[in-house]
Amino acid sequence: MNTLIAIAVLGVIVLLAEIFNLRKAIIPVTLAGLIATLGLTVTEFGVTESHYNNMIKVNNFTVAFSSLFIVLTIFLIALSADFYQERASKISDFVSIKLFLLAGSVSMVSFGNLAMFFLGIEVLSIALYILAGSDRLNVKSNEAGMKYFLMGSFASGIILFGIALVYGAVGSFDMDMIYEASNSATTVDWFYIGVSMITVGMLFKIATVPFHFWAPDVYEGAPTLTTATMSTLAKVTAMATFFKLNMAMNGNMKFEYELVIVIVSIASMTVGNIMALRQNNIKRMLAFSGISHAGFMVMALLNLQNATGSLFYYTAAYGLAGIAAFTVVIYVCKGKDNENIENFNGLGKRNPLMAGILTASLLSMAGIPIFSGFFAKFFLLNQVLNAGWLVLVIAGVINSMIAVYYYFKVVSAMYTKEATEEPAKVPFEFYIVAVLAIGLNIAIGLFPSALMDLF
Amino acid sequence: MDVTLLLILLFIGAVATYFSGNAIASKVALFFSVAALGVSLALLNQFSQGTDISFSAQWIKNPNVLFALKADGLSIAMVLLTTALTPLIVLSGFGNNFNNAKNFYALVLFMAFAMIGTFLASDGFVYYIFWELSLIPIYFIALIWGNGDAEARKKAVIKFFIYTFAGSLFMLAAFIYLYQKAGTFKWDVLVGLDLSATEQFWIFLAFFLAYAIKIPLIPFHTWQANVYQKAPTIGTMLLSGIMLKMGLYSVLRWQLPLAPNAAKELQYIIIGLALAGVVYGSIVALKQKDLKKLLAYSSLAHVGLIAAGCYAMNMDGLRGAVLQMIAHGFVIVGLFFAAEVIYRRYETRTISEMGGIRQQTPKFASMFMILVLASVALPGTFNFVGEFTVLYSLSTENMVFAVIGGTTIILGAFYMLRMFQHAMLGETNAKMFADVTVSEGIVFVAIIGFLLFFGLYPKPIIELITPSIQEILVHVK
Amino acid sequence: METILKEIGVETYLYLSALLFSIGVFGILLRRNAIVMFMSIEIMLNAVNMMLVAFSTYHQDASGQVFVFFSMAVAAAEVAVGLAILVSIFRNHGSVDIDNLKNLKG
Amino acid sequence: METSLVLLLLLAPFVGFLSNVFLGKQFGRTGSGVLGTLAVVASFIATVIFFMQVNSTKEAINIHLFDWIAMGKFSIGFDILLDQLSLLWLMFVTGIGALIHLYSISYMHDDENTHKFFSYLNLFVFFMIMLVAGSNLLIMFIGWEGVGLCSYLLIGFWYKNQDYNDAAKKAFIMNRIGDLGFLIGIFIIGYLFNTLDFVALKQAILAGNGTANLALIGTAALCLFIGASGKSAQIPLYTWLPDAMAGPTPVSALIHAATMVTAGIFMITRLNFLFELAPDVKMIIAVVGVFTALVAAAIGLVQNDIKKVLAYSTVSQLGLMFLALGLGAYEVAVFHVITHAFFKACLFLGSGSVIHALHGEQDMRNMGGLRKAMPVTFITMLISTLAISGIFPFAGFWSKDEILLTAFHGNTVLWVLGSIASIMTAFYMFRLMFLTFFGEFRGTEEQKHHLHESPALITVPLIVLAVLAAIGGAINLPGNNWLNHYLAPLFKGHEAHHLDNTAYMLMGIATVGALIGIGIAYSMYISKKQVPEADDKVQGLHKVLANKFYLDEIYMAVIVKPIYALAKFSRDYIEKGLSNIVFGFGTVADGLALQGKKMQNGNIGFYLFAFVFGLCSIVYYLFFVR
Repeated sequence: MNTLIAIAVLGVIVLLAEIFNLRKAIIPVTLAGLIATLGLTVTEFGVTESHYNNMIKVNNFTVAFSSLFIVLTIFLIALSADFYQERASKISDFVSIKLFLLAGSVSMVSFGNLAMFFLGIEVLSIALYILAGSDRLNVKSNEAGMKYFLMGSFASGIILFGIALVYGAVGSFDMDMIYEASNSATTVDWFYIGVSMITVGMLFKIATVPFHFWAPDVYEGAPTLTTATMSTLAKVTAMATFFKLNMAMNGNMKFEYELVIVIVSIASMTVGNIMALRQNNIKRMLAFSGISHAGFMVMALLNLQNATGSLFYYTAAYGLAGIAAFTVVIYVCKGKDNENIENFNGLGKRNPLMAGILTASLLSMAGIPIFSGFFAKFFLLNQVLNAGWLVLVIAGVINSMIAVYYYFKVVSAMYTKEATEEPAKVPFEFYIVAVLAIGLNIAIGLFPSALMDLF
Repeated sequence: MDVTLLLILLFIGAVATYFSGNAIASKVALFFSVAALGVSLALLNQFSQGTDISFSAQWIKNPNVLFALKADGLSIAMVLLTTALTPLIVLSGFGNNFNNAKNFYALVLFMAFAMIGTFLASDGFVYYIFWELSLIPIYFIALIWGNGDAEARKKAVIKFFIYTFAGSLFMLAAFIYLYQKAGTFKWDVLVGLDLSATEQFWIFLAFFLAYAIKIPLIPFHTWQANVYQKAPTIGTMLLSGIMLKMGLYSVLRWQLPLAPNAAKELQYIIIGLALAGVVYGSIVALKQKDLKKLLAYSSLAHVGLIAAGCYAMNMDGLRGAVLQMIAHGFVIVGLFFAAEVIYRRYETRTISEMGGIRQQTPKFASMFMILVLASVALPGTFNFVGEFTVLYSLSTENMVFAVIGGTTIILGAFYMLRMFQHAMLGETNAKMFADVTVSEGIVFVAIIGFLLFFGLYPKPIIELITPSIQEILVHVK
Repeated sequence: METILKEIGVETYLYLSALLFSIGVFGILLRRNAIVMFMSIEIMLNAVNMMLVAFSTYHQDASGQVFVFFSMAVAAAEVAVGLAILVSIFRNHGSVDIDNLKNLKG
Repeated sequence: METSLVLLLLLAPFVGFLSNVFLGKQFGRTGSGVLGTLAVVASFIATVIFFMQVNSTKEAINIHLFDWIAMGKFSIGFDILLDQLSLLWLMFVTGIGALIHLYSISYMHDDENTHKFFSYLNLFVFFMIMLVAGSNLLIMFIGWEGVGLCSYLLIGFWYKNQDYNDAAKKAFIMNRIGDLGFLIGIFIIGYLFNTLDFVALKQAILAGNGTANLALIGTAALCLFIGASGKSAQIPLYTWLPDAMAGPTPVSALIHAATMVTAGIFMITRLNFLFELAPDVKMIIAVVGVFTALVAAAIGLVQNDIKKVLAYSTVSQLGLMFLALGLGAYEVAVFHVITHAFFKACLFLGSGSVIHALHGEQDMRNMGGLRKAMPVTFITMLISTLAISGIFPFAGFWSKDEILLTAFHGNTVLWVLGSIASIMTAFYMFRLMFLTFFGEFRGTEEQKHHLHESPALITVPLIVLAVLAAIGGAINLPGNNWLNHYLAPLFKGHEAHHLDNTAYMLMGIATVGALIGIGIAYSMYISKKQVPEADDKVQGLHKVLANKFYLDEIYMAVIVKPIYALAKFSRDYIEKGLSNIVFGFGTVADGLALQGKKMQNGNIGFYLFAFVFGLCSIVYYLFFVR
């Protein structure tokens, strides 16, 4: 609870700083504030309480995921100073929007009431619409914002409809009530229709097939930092929320529902990976890769009782690798009019450290051991097999090998092609963010228990 | 002192090499690889005195993963193969001038680190991690420092990577399945599992895919020749000398004890496949124009025979396979190095562009000749001991196997002598061929000395590996 | 209110709002003018709002009505953002036909 | 004491090899030759000492050096067995070896790689000792392969000539075909008896252990015979031996006449107890032997290369020895091996002397009339030729006669064929003599100018060998039968033939046959002064013979070419095909990606449609199916 307040206050402070002409201080203050908030959040670990009439519930799940979101946001905001250099006058807007986005994320994982959930998801989404279209003069950014907005609000409508149906069936927005209703035999069919519609809405938010079409276009068009936000923070948030929703609403999941999840998972992995093969724009490629990761993540739903740790681990691994990768992408594609893989040619010689970090993060996404991405996949597959879905394990395995191809396409471009231009100077904070992110990624790879045993 | 020391040493070595700078990287790498050899010999000494040098600690609680390294005779033999070859491989690079040498040698040491981990791990998950980990360095070594057209190389290397990765993923799936049954990845527990015939069948197949690609057996070998050709010679040595053995070792350590009944059921098919590889590899090798490719196919033939020995699943087969793994490791490293020595002087790997070298450098010619003879398993070389034992074991299974496998001694002589004739003999070549340098000479002499010594006195190695093979056979029977 | 609801039956509200919702969906699917699509989304949201109110009455529970406020506020914010994006698109493209937005593909 | 003497016997040539390899250049050409010779002489002396000892004690010496390979059910030691058989063999291996080394000092003096030649030669002796003295099949196999290697190295000694290299390669590979048979035989024996040791094996067989499976034993015997036929150049694996004449002549004398090629006979004699259990295989051996004798003799009739004639003669004589083996007369075969070693070594060295004098000329059509210029060579070669033709009282007469006698008692057809072969032998050997030493010199003027007798280093070995060829038959004269008695412990009660009327009659027939052969040769080459025609003019049967029954061509067409074709096909098509299958997965995925890109068309309308479609299908599936 305190987390949410702290973040919101921080957002307001940032806006106020603009008024008092303290632009330079914005990012340091925000970072300090976020780190403090992170500390605050972590201290809440182990506490289970609810606030405001059960609107907000704090437990280990909430704390863990909130901490992850805050960490990701710290990285994203650290990158902002350089990224928004040319529009420094609006830095407070960008930072505060990100902070509110974070607030939305936190409320999404700590909701105890569907109203809170709805508010959270809308805060997150609207912030993203703005960020996606924030490069006003860029046609691509416009298009991305429009596409995301249209489809996102459509999905919001669907979710809202679902919420209404659930409310109609249960007579309350409170998650405890809903949980009871989901376990009772007398619940009317609307309830399940409502649940399904919420599910569809969430599947859209995490970009799974067939609700994934927006992702590549929006990722490509949006400013790269926004893409980074979408692909890490937003996706992870949506996934965590989806998982929590299912825990509450699908106490005894039907086989058919599981089957839908399985099919969506397989389809997402396959489509995401296969489509990524032919991409030349790295942001699009990462978008499709994100789709396939979404396919992996929804596997967690098949083992709701045990998979929390695995899901958290997966999201952390994926988020950190994504941050590291996007840091390098932002650095490399700065000042370029596209994000094609050719821009990465010769990076291994131009800037070995950045190349190494991108390599490591791509390897992590590809699921090569010692990087946490491998453990993440392994833990999830383990849970899935525990739940008895051998077919999904095999599909996951096959997809992992397809994925290697496009990740390694970038890697080999960095190391075998000749560079076409002089290396640009890397801003100091980029190094820190990239090294920290990939370092954390490897660290949780070496000590998976640190995250796995939280739940 | 336990085996972790070895891993730590090599890891530190890799890091130190990376930070040492390009100028002295090769020497630092050599220092650490020799140190690793020393440590492994010390460990061998401790082991033979009966000290327990294994290591085990809880790593991940959920799922239950132990960081367990078990050193039995078989593992130690394979570790020694790795630590003995690594200094030679590093030394063989002294004649090359690599860009970014620090990265290169760091990767080499890292690869040795990963391979040693693979040989030692007695927890399936840890084993898998090391197994995969060893792929990364070789990918970069081949990709960045390889030769030939960059696009073709990229294609070959990525194919290699995805192919082997694909195979191992199925192994991972099998491990996960076993974990669901056993609640642990520990070798002792997994091999004690009571699996139904169907389960064994699928687990066997999953493992088989991983190993058949790694070893490689036909028809899963198509990555091999191209990668061997395109990788820098040091990479090829690592691949052919040690990495192939990972697959063969794993057959013994994991596949057979885990799914013995399935292995028995499929035994004839797989031995057939392996032996087909022997014949096929030899025949394809006959008409290769590229020296490294020829050696690659010869390797295919030899490992086919080793694999056949593994799947013969009796004492002689397993023991012979291990002996032959070690022998082949040394001889193939030597042969690839010979190819490299020629390349350094003539800048060609095409056999028809060589010839007439013998007159110019009788020393090199003699050493090359001995290696060729060892690779065709002339009695007196270590390779003969292995090949004889394997063929004998095959003959006790089925005489036809021994006959088919035995064709290697004919066909092997055919392509190797043919290669030697055209590469080394004939009218004196007009191009100067500088005599072998000291560092080159050391590599050759060490390899040849090893092969000849253990060819006559293989007893220490046989005694080292026998108890652990007996233990494996207990689970297989 | 209560009596009316009882007389008409909550299902009827349900059908009506489902119908409205579908109209919104079809509007979005079939129209190419961004403004009209916005309006269709509004129709969807309002359909839901109506349903929420109906259920609120049906359950004799105020929270449904409160939720409507939330949803209206959110809808307003959404439209504000949407229109802002639309304006910049109109500046760049000179039209608000979404068929013009096909640069990002493949 | 015994062990160190054995080590001396075994290692002296090896030390010679090592020092010649590493220090040969420093010793100079003569020095390295002397060193090599001394090494073999040392072995010879050790052999003689052992020979004396064993001859008097009648006890075999068995020495365990160290454990070598441990197999699952038995272990193989590095053991040396010096019994009557191996010592006999060692006697002439080291003895003749020493003579040939001596000869080579002069013969190879002008070669630039003399030290290498001697190191190879020493190595050969070392491996030959190992082959002979090994106490189990695997040690024998070391020697077996080792001599093959040395043969390869020495045939290709002049490695600048790729034809020679081809010949060397061919020899090695042909031998390896036999070696595979040998190995399989070893496997079966190991499988059946769980030992490879000769003594243990013999005991097991005599005790009847493991002899139940006669079919398998027969297979083993057959496989071993295949091995023997590879090494000893029998049909169908003999074609390498004539090509092996590419090597320097001392090599041909030592390896391809006197010692290595008799290894097959040694092996079968060694394992006689095993072959006794397989009468069918023995029959095969006899038939193969006699046919080899016949075919090789027939080809030898028309060869013009002096060394090729001798080579075919060697093949033919080896065939006769196999005939004896096949008929169970092991000691007779051994007898012929020894006499053959004497006269054939002498013949080869003599031909070497001729070639040396003619500066490398090997074609007999370009020789003639050398009798006067090279008297010692002529006399010694004449003695040996008489011996090989089986003229009384030279060594060959006794040994060949015993073979024919055995054949007569065994199977008349074999006897007839063997006799024909031996008549042909007499013919082509005298053809060789007449063409080389009689008539007018047909070479160039320059050659004629330089004609000279060879130096003492060459003639002394010739004389020694000629003497042995003349009187060597004494070791097993009918009635005395020293050899038979000496070898008796090895064989299961085998009676020597008594000199009865049949025996005298057969001797007579053989002598008459030999004289007929000589007579024909005389009439053709002395009376009519014929000189063989140029190669392209020969026709009919003659042409077939001159082309060695086209056997090389047949092998080329039936085996080598198809293998090459298969190799090419595999390389160009199968490899690519397999590779494409793997790439095929990639191509399919790539194609799908291309199609998928079309679906990702940037149209929001379509995206929304897909969204709604997904929604509807999920809801429909969950609630309306069933």
